[in-house]
Order: sequence, then structure tokens, then C-alpha cells
Amino acid sequence: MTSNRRGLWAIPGLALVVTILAGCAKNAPQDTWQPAGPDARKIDDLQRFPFYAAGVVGVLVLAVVIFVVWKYRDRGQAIPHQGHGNPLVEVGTIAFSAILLAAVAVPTVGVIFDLAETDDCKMTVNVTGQQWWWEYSYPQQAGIDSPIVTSGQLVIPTGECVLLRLTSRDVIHSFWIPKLNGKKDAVPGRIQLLRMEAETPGIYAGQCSEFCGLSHANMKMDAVALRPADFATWVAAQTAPAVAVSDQESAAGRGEAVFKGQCVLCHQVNGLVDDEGKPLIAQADINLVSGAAPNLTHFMSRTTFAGSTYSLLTEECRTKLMAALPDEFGALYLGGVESGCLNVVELKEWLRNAPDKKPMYPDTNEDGKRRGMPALGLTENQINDLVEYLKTLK
Amino acid sequence: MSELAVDTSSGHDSAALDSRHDHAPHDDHGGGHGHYTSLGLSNNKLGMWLFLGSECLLFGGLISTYMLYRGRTAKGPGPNQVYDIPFTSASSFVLLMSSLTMVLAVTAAKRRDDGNTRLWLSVTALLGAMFVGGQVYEFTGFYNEGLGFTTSLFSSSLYTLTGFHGVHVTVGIMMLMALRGILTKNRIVGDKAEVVELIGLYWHFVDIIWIIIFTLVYLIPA
Amino acid sequence: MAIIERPTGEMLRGPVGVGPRASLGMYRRPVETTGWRSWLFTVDHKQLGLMYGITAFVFFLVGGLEALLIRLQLAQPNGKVLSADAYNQMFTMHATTMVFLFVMPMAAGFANYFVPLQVGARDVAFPRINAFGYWCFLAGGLFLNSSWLLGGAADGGWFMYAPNSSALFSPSHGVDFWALGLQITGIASLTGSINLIVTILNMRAPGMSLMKMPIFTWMILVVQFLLLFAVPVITVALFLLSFQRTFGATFFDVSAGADPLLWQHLFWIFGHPEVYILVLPSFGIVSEVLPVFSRKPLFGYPMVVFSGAAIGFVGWGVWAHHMFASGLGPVSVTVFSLSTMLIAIPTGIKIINWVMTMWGGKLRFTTAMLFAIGLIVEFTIGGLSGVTHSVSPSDTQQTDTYYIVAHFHYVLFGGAIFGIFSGFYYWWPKMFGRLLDEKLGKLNFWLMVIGMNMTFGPMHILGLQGQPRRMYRYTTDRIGEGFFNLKFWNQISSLGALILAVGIIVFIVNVVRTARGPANAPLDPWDARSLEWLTTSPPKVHNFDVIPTVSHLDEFFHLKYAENEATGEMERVATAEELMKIQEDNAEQNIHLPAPSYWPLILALALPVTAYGVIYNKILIAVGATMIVLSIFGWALEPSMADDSDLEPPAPSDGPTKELAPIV
Amino acid sequence: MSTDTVAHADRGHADDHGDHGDHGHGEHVDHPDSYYVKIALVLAAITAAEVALSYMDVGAAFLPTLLIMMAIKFVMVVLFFMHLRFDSKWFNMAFWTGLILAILVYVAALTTFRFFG
Ligand code: HEA
Ligand code: HEA
Ligand code: HEC
Ligand code: CUA
Ligand SMILES: [Cu+2]
Repeated sequence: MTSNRRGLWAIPGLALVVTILAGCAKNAPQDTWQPAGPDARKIDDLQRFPFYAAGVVGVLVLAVVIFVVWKYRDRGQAIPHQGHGNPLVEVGTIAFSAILLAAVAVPTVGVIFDLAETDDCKMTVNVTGQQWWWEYSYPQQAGIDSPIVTSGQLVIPTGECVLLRLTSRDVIHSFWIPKLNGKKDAVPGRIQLLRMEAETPGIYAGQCSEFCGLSHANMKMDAVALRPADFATWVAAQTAPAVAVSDQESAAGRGEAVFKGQCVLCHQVNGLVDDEGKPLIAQADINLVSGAAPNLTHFMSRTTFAGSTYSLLTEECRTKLMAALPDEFGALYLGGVESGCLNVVELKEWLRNAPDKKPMYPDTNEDGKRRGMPALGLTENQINDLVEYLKTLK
Repeated sequence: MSELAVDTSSGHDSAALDSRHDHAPHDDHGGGHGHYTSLGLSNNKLGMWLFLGSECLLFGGLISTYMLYRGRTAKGPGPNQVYDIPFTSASSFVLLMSSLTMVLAVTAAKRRDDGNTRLWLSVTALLGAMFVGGQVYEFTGFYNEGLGFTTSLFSSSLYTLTGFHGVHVTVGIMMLMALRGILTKNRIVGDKAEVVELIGLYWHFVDIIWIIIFTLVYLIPA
Repeated sequence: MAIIERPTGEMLRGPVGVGPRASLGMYRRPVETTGWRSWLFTVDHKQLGLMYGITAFVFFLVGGLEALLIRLQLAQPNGKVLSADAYNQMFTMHATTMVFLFVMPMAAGFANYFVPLQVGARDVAFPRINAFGYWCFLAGGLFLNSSWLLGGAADGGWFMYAPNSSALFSPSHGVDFWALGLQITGIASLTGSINLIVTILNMRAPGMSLMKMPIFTWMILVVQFLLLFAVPVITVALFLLSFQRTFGATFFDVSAGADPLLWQHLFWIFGHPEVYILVLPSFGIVSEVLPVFSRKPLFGYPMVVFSGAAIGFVGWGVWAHHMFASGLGPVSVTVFSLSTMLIAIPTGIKIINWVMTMWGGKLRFTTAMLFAIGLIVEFTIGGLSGVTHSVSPSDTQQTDTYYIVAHFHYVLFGGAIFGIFSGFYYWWPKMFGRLLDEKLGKLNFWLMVIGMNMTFGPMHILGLQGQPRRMYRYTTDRIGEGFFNLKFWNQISSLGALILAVGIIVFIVNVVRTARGPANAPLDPWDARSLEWLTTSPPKVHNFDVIPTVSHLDEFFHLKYAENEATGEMERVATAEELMKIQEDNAEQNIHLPAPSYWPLILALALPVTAYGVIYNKILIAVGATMIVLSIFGWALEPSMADDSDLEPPAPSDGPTKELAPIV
Repeated sequence: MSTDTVAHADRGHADDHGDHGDHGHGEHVDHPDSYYVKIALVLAAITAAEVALSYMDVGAAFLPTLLIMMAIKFVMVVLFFMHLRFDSKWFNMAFWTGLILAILVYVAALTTFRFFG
């Protein structure tokens, strides 16, 4: 049975390798073993012991099995005594397991309640999931004097706890930034709380982790942590309305026209006015099942789009941003999408035929509503103009 | 469930063991039916009791759903508007009494008193029918007051719960009538008293479920 | 059905003085004992057991094929094999098929075949209901899968969370098929559980007290109780779902004020007991196999029984560990976290007792034994990752990632499936009188061990690296670099799936080759310990010529071996052949077995008809309903025995039982 | 299930001879119809009390009293009409297990919805 032994070794070996190596992964955007905030760290500290204990128990069981298999293989010995066992062994197992589990259980309870604590979080953000993107709305509060609505990237200040108030406009989603905290479901009709705190500036990847239909795989998000000062700058920029394009004849101007014609059906751009100068309010509620589409007022202040599935930045600009040191990061991110950096190709593809870039249900259902952005049959010129217009939404 | 119960009318499903009557060492334990069984119990009765145990979780789920949703009446009328306690009390009383007549049928059957067995079976079926009739009447009333099945969570869960119960009663009535018919035809061999008993168990269960529904759903205000 | 029962004096006894004629009811019972009819109308537990097994295995191949497509899609970033929509249907049906159409019915097959044999009975308590159960399972399974051809299968994941399952978010009929199909297979499980519980409790051979019962039978008993109480819960959930989708109720419609968590609770109250329903039969099988090939009794039999019952019991108090991220509040989370950890203890006892069973034994590494040992190891790995889930804060990092997928494939494939394959190799000679080829068997085993660890091992890494489950694609921008590169591990996993496939094809080849070969298996090839071996292989239609009277746990072994007072060693005192001879010499006469019946089949067929009606048109519902009522009456009114003239040649009504043909 | 229960079960049928061998222990107790009529009257009385109660205002006592009366009715029907009081412990096991399990599980589930207070 030598092959037997070798074959079986592989198994817990692997389990062990995983648990040990998982800690030291390079550039692993969603590694659950690399906490970057106090909440995630609490979890990480808690889980190391059970993982290693499990590894040990696993190896133990395997070792015993292999020993028995080898020692008691049929060598022609006599039929063994038909003994029915020895309760001590079972008592021993119970005791051993009970002790091990108690050692796991006690700290677990503590952490459960620590993570449920919310009083120490000064700032709150309403996080709303819908098929298949996240919307963040910052209510008026200390440091934010008028509400902010954005999507895809959750921007938070470093070094303080932000309280996320999670809910959903359609089905259940789940908000998860592995390096900052565990996940919490966004359940329609409920508001559930989740702590978020990042220690150092940077972009922390996350992904919707409750199956939410067709494009669940394309419902991603980032948490972007900025130093408090930078965060204040960001807030200031976001609270300002979009500046209307001065020259109607320019490409951007033509794009704005198209936008007013088509896109406002769903997309809000604060400060956009119609010909009578009345503010244009998006009618997403009558056009979409979820009743919402991303607010594009400061579209170019983000670096991803379509549920953070695609990068607004070209490859090299993106790598530059990702590689930025904590001190450089803030400025770089606040710079937004420099015209040279815009990932024009995919943005155009999106405008040409969004459902092709991201599976959605763009056709209207019986009560005339869609789930996702339809292909709008725009001409190439219109698309070019729109891109020019979108560039102005800094 | 009628499979299990009526099954025994052809009392053969445990026939597999008959031969034991002659050969099993426990010969004398077999008793009149020649069925040796490990627990000395009737397969059919044990099966019925297990089924009733299982039904507890079925109705438990439906009742919990109602309990969770009874307050959520949307725009529609709520419990306190629609319920007519006196009427429901009456029909509850009818169902309760049908339990009594069912017992009487069972004892009669055990006495091999065919006449009374038939009588009480019929009466039980009749009372059951009255109850179901009452439900139908009651629900039409609700409906006219604007409480459709889809009106609100309250209405959906109420109709689902009471509907399931109503279906159980109806099945019971069918079983009672089938048995009644079989009896006149004298078609059963074996122990018909047990069939009566089995249907009795089922019938009483339907009754106790109503005992709960009556209190939790009707008497306790939302 | 080979034996037609005859009227006997005592069946005609009683005050109602009716003669045999009048007692025959309205409709004749079928008497075919060969050809396709004998399969359609059989009520024989062994025949039904085989039918369960064969059907389930076909569904295993279907579910496996779906799995292969999943792995193919994930072998590359931005896989193009399946569309997002097709992928979602694929994993939903993969899980549904594997859980409800393979593992559960396969266990039901083993239970049907071997429980009556192990307890020394001639059939189950309610043979017709048994047949009805099988046809429900088949009807439900075909109904479910017919959705592939009728506008797409269910696409909500196997736990079908609301509100994503509502018509607004899942417009195709897939979810309707899913809900109604599972409702139908649920009937099979419920009737089956009642049937087996009664059989086990009430039809044991004389002298077989509960604590002398074979351990497999014990585990089946526990499982049937779990089914008895768990099935009604999902029945409620499925009804609510169907009523919402079909009649416009709003049970999970948030805009109407509903709470989507209601579904989660109902599903998982069923769902967690369900996972033990899946694994305990396999625990039972290996608890039979290990002693046989260690030539020792099961170590601490009472503890294994007790821990099995304990697992079943505690299993009811942990369901919310599937909802740690749903927002239950810290108190509930704590409670369910702790109760979940508790379950590790009884399961640990089982593992230890299995190891101790081998300890000091005389081990023979047959394929059956290898699979049993494989189960100990692989299941432990899965169980341990389960314990890491039970630490709810870290579960919030794990839930809905591939780490969970790794966990449950280790417990399901390394637990349930390994046990089932162990059972195949162990009981094949009993069922078919043929031994599966051991060389191919070992190849089969090693391919499956290597394959499963390659497939599911990497999923631990993928999950801890944050790859969520149920993603039809993963993109290059987040797959990371170096050792933890997601693409690499996904490819290993996909490769492993192919190896698994080869392993399973090897098994199929083995089966085909064995079927071609001669039926020359010895009567007692493994020197086994329990009663099912105290009859011919395949067993006689009436199982035992003489119902044995039991005096030991492992009765069959103790008939063969006795301890030599002098040396204190076990010595053989009889061979299986000799024991068989004794049986045949005092064979009982006049054995009554239930006759075949049309009604189980007809009644079961009525259900999918009704179900199609619910989806497509109301008239069909009426048709189905009438079919149901009629067949129930037919069922009730059919005679308890065949008409004399049904027998060939017609027998005098007082004659002894007439055997028409040996069982297939 | 411990061994001695089993032993008992075996005795259980061992002393169950005679015509009703497979009817458990119940057959030895045979009640006159009047017995059941009395029980029915009690049940009717309790029902009446329940209804009456639901019309008057007894404050906090209301819910518990109502539930207790419900439980009494339930148990009486099970024990006497369904004969469980006199019947085999296996039947008791089958039924009460289901009932108690149902209560525990569903009450726990409702609790997580903060249903009680
Ligand atoms: C065969 C089926 C099976 C079995 C037996 C188990 C067994 C266990 N499972 Fe698993 N589980 C599933 C099937 C199964 N599970 C499935 C299908 C899912 C996913 C459903 C879905 O989301 O799709 C799931 C999901 C699942 C979750 C939810 C994860 C999530 O979605 O977030 C959790 C959480 O606690 C969990 C825990 C456990 C535990 C603690 C055990 C324990 O019973 C394990 C006990 C065994 C051992 C511990 C090993 C042996 C013991 C010893 C060697 C003794 C010494 C050990 C110690 C003292 C630790 N399981
Ligand atoms: C008993 C249950 C069981 C079993 C046996 C399996 C077996 C397998 N599962 Fe399964 N799986 C689940 C239960 C099971 N699974 C569940 C419950 C889920 C969750 C679904 C959800 O999220 O809703 C899941 C999800 C799941 C996923 C995650 C999907 C996702 O989240 O996106 C994956 C991905 O790799 C996977 C893979 C596999 C593989 C490769 C096998 C392999 O072991 C399969 C091995 C079998 C074969 C390879 C078949 C061999 C047959 C042939 C080669 C055909 C030959 C044909 C003829 C000869 C005619 N499964
Ligand atoms: C019927 C509604 C609808 C219309 C009309 C519409 N969109 Fe969209 N749009 C959406 C939805 C919904 C999304 C989110 C899709 C997703 O990420 O899942 C979206 C996403 C986007 C995004 C990505 C935003 C982000 O931050 O992720 C851009 C850019 C965009 N739309 C531009 C446009 C433009 C330009 C037009 C007009 C030419 C337009 N949309 C018309 C519904 C609409
Ligand atoms: Cu949103 Cu998955
Ligand atoms: Cu579970």
C-alpha cells in the first residue's frame, strides 16, 4: 500500500499549505488573509487559530489512518479478537474536541459583538445595491454640507470608522471588501449596518457576493480610502454641480444635447437644465425595475464603470494608480481621469451596446421597465460626441 | 394520505409476513391476524402516526408564515375588520363535535357494530361537510369585503393556511365516504375496525390543527 | 413480482363472512413476472431498489456533465463556453440534480434493497407505496429536466433565494419547474421515510433488538426521521413560491411588505438536515464495510449509533449558519455559531471509531475498503473546513466564496459519493451475483481520489483569495499574481474534473465488463457479517427461505465463527454454503408476497400531468386531479390477491403458493 | 434509544397476546361512549370560555390564558380521542417528536424576526 500512503499525503499537505501561505500572497486584490483595516484584522486574528488547529487535526487524523493502514494490513495474522471497543477512546475524543472547540468559541463570541458595535462610527453612507451595480449616497452630515450620490467606488476617509447602511432596490446583494471587513447582505426592505475602516490610502477591491441574477459576476465595487484632507477635497468636488458646456457647437456640446435627449431618461447629471432652463431630473423610476441608474454628475472622478467591471483608465494609467505609494495616491486619484488616460475603447463599446459588454435584460417587461442599460442605437458620431461630453463631467 | 389509510382495506400490505404465522418461533405473538411484528404494533397505525408527526411541521410552517405576516394588510382590510368570531366559533364547534362522532364510529367498529359504525361515519362526514361549507361561505364573505387572495400578505397567508386545512378536511370527508361505501358493499376483508381507526386518527388531527388555528388566527387580535 | 399470494384462511376470517371471490375487489392485479411489465408494476423492494439506483446513476452522469461544463467555462478568464444565463442554469441544475436526483435516491435505492434484507424481512411495510415513491422520483426528475427543452431551466441557485426567484426577476418557467419538480420528488421522500421507518421498527426478525440492528439500517433509520420532519418544511416553502409565481401571492415580494429572509429560514430549516440526509447513509455503508475488511466488529457500535442520532438531532439547531451574512443580529449569530461547533463532536466520534475499528484488525484493501478509508480522510478535511465556517466572523469572509464550494464538495464527494461507491463495490456481488473487477476498481478509486483533490482542493485557495461562487466568469484584472493566481488554480481544478470524469468512466467500463462476464461470485465473497448475506446472490424473491432468529449483532458472522475456548481465537464453524443449505432444507412453504399493482405508476404519472397543468393550462390540472382521485380509488379497491385464473396454470384456491418465475 | 427501552419494547409485544396483538397496549382499555361524550362536553365548554374571553378585557392575562386553554383542548383530543394516552409509546414518540420539533424550530425562526416583543 505504499502508493496509498503517498497518495493520501497530498491532501492535508495542501490544506496546510493553503492556510500558511495564504497570509503572504502578492498582489492578491481580494485576499481574505491580508487585512487592511481594524475590523478585517479582528477577523483575521480570530481565524488563525481555528485554521491552524484544523490543519493539525487533519494531519493527525491522516497520520493515524496511514499508520493503521500500514501496521494492520493483512499479513496473515489470526482473526483478531472480536472486541467491541473501549469507551475511554470516545470520552477522550469528546473531551479533546470539546476543549478545542471551547478555545475557538470564546473569542468568537467576543468578535461577533465587537463587529456589531456601531456607536463609534461618526460618518455614515447609504449603500444601495441593484442589478448590477452599487450606489453610494452620502447624507448631509459633519463635513458634508450637501448630499452626494455616486456609484461603483465607495470613497471613505482613512483612520475613521464609516458606517454603511446597506439596502437593495431589487434582489439580495452582498457588500464585501475583503481587506476591510466581512460581507453583509443588502436585503431589500431592510437596512443593515456594516463597519468600514481603512488604515492606509488606496483602492480596496470587492465584489457582490450574494447571487443576484444574470450579471452577478459583473457586480463589483471598490472602496477608495483617502487621507482626511484629500477626502474633504473630494467631498467639495462632488457637492459641486456639473458645469454646463459653454460651446453648443463643440463636440461636447453636441454630446450634451444627445445626453439630454436620451440619457436623462435614466441618468441624473446635477445642474443639467433643459432649454427652458428647468433642471432635468432623470426618470429612472419609470424606466428601470430598480428605479435607478448611476448618477453621472462626476463620472470622470471615478476610475471604473459599469459596476466596476471595466476600468475608465487605460492600462498604464491604471497600473500607475494601483502602484502609487500611500502618499502619492490621494493626489493621483483626485486628479480623476486625465484626458490621456481615458479608456475610450471600452467606454465607446459600452455606449454602442451595453448589454454586449455586460449581460443585462435591456428589453422592457410588461410594465415597460428594463433591467440594465439598453443598446441605444447611437451613431458613431453621437458616441464620439457623448464621450467628449462625459469627459467634461469631472 | 388516503393511500396509507384505505390501503389497509385490502389489508395485504403486511401480508408479506403471514407465513411467519406458521413458522416464526414467536408464533403465538402473532395474534388473530397472524402478523408477527417486532413491536407488536400495526404497520398502518405506526405509519399514520409518523405521517401525523410530519404534518406538524407542515402546518407549523404555514402557521408561522401567517403569524409573521398577519399584521401586513397593505391597503386591504385587516383581521379585525373581516373576522366574524361568532360564526367561526359555530363552525369550530361543528368540527369539534365531528371528532366526537368519529370516536363513536371507531368504538362501534371495534364492537363490530356495523350499523352504528355506518351511522357515525356518515354523521362525521356530514359535520365535516358543514364545516367546509361554512369556510366557503366565510371566505366569500371576506372576498366581498375586498380581501382577495392577493390583496395583502395577510390575506395570502390566511387563505393559504386555512386553505391547506380545508383541503385536509375535504380529503378526510372523501375517505369517510369511501369507507362508508366500502362497508355497505362488504368488500373489505381483514380488520376494518382498524381502517376506521386510521381515518379517525387523521380526522382528529385535522381537528386539533383547527383548535390551534381558531385560537391563534381568529381569537388573538393582530 | 415472482410470487402471487393466495387467499388464506385467516385473511378471510372475521364477522363479515365473505368468500374469496367477493374479497377480490374490483380490478384484477397484474401478474406479469417477466418483461417490461414486471418492471412497471412491480412492488418488490429489490427490484425497486435497483430501479432507484440505476435511475439515480443516470442523473449522476447528467449532473456531472453539467459540472464539467461549469469547469470548462471557468478554465479560462472570461470563459466563452457558456453564456451568463446558461451558466446560471447550469450550476442551479447541477446542484439540484446531484442532491435531489442522485445522492438522495441513490441512498433510497440502497435502503430499499438492503434494509429489508438486513432486518430479515420479506419486503417493506408498504410495498405499493414503495413503488409509488420510485415513480414519483422518476416523474419529478424527468419533469425537472424537461425544463431544459421548455424555455430554460431554473437559474436562481439551488437555494433559490427570494426575491430573485420571483417572476419579475426570473421570468422563464424554470423556477416553476424547479418548485413543482422538487414537490413531486418530495412526495417520494416522505412516503419512503414512513415506509422505511415502519419497516425498520416493526418488521425486524425475531430477536433483533434495536441494538442488534446492522449499523447501516440504523443510519437509514436516522435519515428517514430527518426526511420525515424536513420534507414538510421545504414543501411549505415550495408552495409559497409556487403560489407567488402562479397565483400572484406576495410572500416574498418586498414591495408588498414581505421579508425575503422568510424563504431563507424555511429553506435552511430543511436544508441543513438535508446535508446530513445526504451523508449519513454513506456513513452507514462505510460502517458496514470497515468491520468486514478489518475482520473486527465496529468499534463502539453503541457510540456510532448514538452519535448518528445526535448528529441528526443537533442538525435541527444549526440552520442559520447559512445566514451569517444575512443580518440576523449578533445574538442569533452567536447561538447558531456555537450550536454549529457542537456538531463537530458527534461527527468526530464517528471518525475516531472508524479508525479504531481498523486498529488491531486484519485489513484487506479491496476497492470497497479503499473507498471507505478515502471517506474517512476526505470527509475529515471537509468537516474541518466546516468548523472554520462555524466561526461566524470568519464565515463572513468565506460565505459565498469558493471556500464554501470546497467545503461542501469535500463532504459531499469525499463523504456521500465515496460511501456510495464503497457500497457499489461491496454489495455488487449481492445484487448481481457478479464481482466487480478489482483492478479496474482500484484504478477507479485512485483516479477519483486524485481527481477530487485536484478539483476541490484548489477551491480552498480560490475562496480564501476572494473568488465568489456562482460567477460565470472571472476577469484578468483581479486574478492576482504569483502562487495565488486565480487563473492557475482554476485550471488545476478544471483539470481535476476531467480526471474525475475518467475515473467515473472507468467505473462504467467496469460495470459493463462485469455484466458481460459470468455470474460466478461466491456466496460470501467478503466473509461478511450481516444478514443480507444469509441468502442467495441475487437474493431469492422472498429473501429468506427461513426468517432467521437473531441472537447477535453481526449475526451472520457469529453463525460462521465461534471463539475457541482453549486458544481464545475465532475459528470458523460453518461456511456460508452450509448455512444456505440449512435454510433451503427447512424452507418455509406458502409464503405470501404482495402482488404487483398498476396504481402506483398511474398515480405517480398523474402528478407531472397536474404540474404541467399548473404551468401551462388549467384543463390539464383537472385531468391530473381526476387521474389522482381515480387511481387512489383503484388503489383502495384492488384485491389483496390475484385471481386464481391469473395464475399459470390456474391453481386451486387452497393450494400452496405458486412460484411463476425467478426474479430478474 | 438505549438497549433497555428495546428490551421493554420486546416485552411490549411479548405480553400483547390475543386477538388484538398488533394494537399495542390500547386495546385493554375500552371506554363506554359516555366517556367520550363527557370529554366532548369539556372541550365544548373550554371553547365557549375561549370565545367569551376574547370578548372581555382581562389585560395581560389574556394571551397566556387563551394559549393554555388551546393547549388543554389540543392535548385532550390527542390523549383521549386519538387514544394516545393508552396507546404504544412508539406512537407517542412519533407524534410528540414531530410536534415539539415543530414548536422549537419555528419559535426559534420567528424569534430571529424579532417577532416576540
Ligand atoms: C454532506 C453534507 C455536509 C456535511 C456533512 C456538512 C458538515 C458540516 N458543515 Fe456544511 N455545508 C454543506 C454540506 C455539508 N456540511 C453544504 C452543501 C453547504 C453549502 C450550501 C450552499 O451554500 O450551497 C454547507 C455549508 C456550510 C456552512 C455555511 C457556509 C456559508 O455558506 O457561509 C457552514 C457554516 O457553519 C457549515 C458547517 C458545517 C459543519 C460545522 C459541519 C460538521 O458536521 C462537520 C463535522 C466534522 C468534522 C469536524 C471532522 C471530523 C471531526 C474530528 C476529526 C474531530 C476533531 C475535530 C474538531 C474538534 C474540530 N457548512
Ligand atoms: C452531491 C452533490 C454534488 C456533487 C457530487 C458535485 C460534483 C461536482 N461539482 Fe458541484 N455542486 C454541488 C453539489 C455537488 N457537486 C452543489 C450543492 C453546488 C452549489 C450550487 C449552487 O451554488 O447553487 C455545486 C456547485 C459546484 C460548483 C460551483 C459553481 C459556482 O458556484 O459557480 C462547481 C465548480 O467547479 C462544481 C463542480 C463540481 C464538479 C467538478 C463535480 C464533480 O465531482 C463531478 C464528477 C462527475 C462527473 C465528471 C461526471 C462523469 C460523467 C461523464 C464523464 C459523462 C459520461 C457520459 C456517459 C458515459 C453517457 N459544483
Ligand atoms: C433605460 C435606462 C438607461 C438609459 C436610457 C441609459 N442608461 Fe446608462 N446606464 C443604465 C444603467 C441601469 C446602468 C448601470 C449598468 C450596470 O453597471 O449594471 C448604466 C450605466 C451607465 C454608465 C456607467 C456608469 C457607472 O458609473 O458605472 C455610463 C457611463 C452610462 N450608463 C452612460 C449612458 C449614456 C451616455 C446614455 C445615453 C446615450 C445612457 N447611459 C442611457 C441605464 C440607462
Ligand atoms: Cu449583486 Cu450579486
Ligand atoms: Cu448547514
